[in-house]
Amino acid sequence: MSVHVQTDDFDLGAEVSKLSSDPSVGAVVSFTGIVRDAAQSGLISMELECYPGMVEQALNDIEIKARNRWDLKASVIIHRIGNLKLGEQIMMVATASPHRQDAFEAAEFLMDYLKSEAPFWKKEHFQDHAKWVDARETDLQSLKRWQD
Amino acid sequence: MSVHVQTDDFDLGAEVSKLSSDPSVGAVVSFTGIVRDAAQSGLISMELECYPGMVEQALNDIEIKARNRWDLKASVIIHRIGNLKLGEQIMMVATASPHRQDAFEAAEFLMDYLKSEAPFWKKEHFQDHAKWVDARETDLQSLKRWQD
Amino acid sequence: MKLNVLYFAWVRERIGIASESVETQAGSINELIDELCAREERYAAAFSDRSVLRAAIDQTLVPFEATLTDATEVAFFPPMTGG
Amino acid sequence: MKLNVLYFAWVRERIGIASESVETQAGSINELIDELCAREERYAAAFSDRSVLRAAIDQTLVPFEATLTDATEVAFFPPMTGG
Repeated sequence: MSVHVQTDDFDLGAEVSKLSSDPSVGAVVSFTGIVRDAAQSGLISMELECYPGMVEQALNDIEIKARNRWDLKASVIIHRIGNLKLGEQIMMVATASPHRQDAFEAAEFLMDYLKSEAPFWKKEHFQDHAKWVDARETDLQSLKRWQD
Repeated sequence: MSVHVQTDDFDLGAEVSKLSSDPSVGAVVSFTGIVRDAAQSGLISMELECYPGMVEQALNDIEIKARNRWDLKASVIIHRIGNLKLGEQIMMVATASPHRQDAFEAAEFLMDYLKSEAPFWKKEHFQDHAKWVDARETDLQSLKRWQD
Repeated sequence: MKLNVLYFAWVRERIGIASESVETQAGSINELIDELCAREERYAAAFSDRSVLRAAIDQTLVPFEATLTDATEVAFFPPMTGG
Repeated sequence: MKLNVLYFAWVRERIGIASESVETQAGSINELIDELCAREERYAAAFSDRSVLRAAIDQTLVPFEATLTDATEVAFFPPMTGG
């Protein structure tokens, strides 16, 4: 179990390798978030801001919740901050379990909590303007499915 | 979209990088299957056999089904055959989409179909005996959720 | 009709060969299995419980009732365990 | 009571500073916002719609009714958009 908030890029393959050292691990699921330009709107970069004192604790809490709920042998959350260009990796989560269903569900759970409860904010930079990304109602909906 | 059946190992990080070249891709989900010894039963290696003429077509069909159902910009399935030691990577799938929910669901769908419809068979090798892995009823259950 | 018949995993091990050419008049997968079982004990052993077997005609999964018309390749194997 | 008050994202941009020390007798987050809004237009602008804001006391998310007893750090920010 580890969480990292950093400006540096990360190596997905190396992180997943680290998670599979336990001989009972048969399944690793990873999610990678990438700076995208979905609407072909000329996005140049994405600025990632966090609340430094709060963010590690928030990510640790989310990871502990996942670990209490699924059979995880290892997991990792890495989230970058700073100015990231189109196509750069923003963040990753990965979950390792003996069972693929546990690995999948825990990864989705981590992402849903991270989207709505970890103190990060995104600002999109275009050629001639910049815009804070709005939180999405669908992300809150997604979170609710774990709370029944 | 690509499928590969090979004896060689693969590089998860490199495969995921390839999938994210489209600027609208914001989410990549990967699953990696690893030779595991869940029951601490002294497993040494896993032998992977396939039906060579059928397997590529079966994997292609599964990938097309996923692409018809979710907004995927790219995907890859790599499955190894031959004799793999404890801890080695067996296979991976990865899905790239503008939306994380599409990437997650498509990856789970690919895995469920691959488990039950792609012609691979696993044989576990121990110190003094070997045993073909039985298909699991839960894998069939998992597949059914996509068929309503 | 001449068929190329393939065996995989423990079906292959029990029958002792990976493939063979079979001259048959069987109309369906089930009839082909009946013919094979009548040949030798090792076939009867491999096919003793059809519920734990799967079959493909020309590389497409089929039920055991499927007819063999125009078939050139038939394969028998246990349920898949990939992934 | 002396509080360290932090602002993030567009809240920080509208108020124009990332943090400040605030001397206050406010009993709750809501009362603290009332005090800040009474100070200057830029605060009133930042806090004009409380439904689009979140608050944390000592690095834990809280509702705006939360009391400030024993608080040392209060943060205001828009809904999170990580991931």
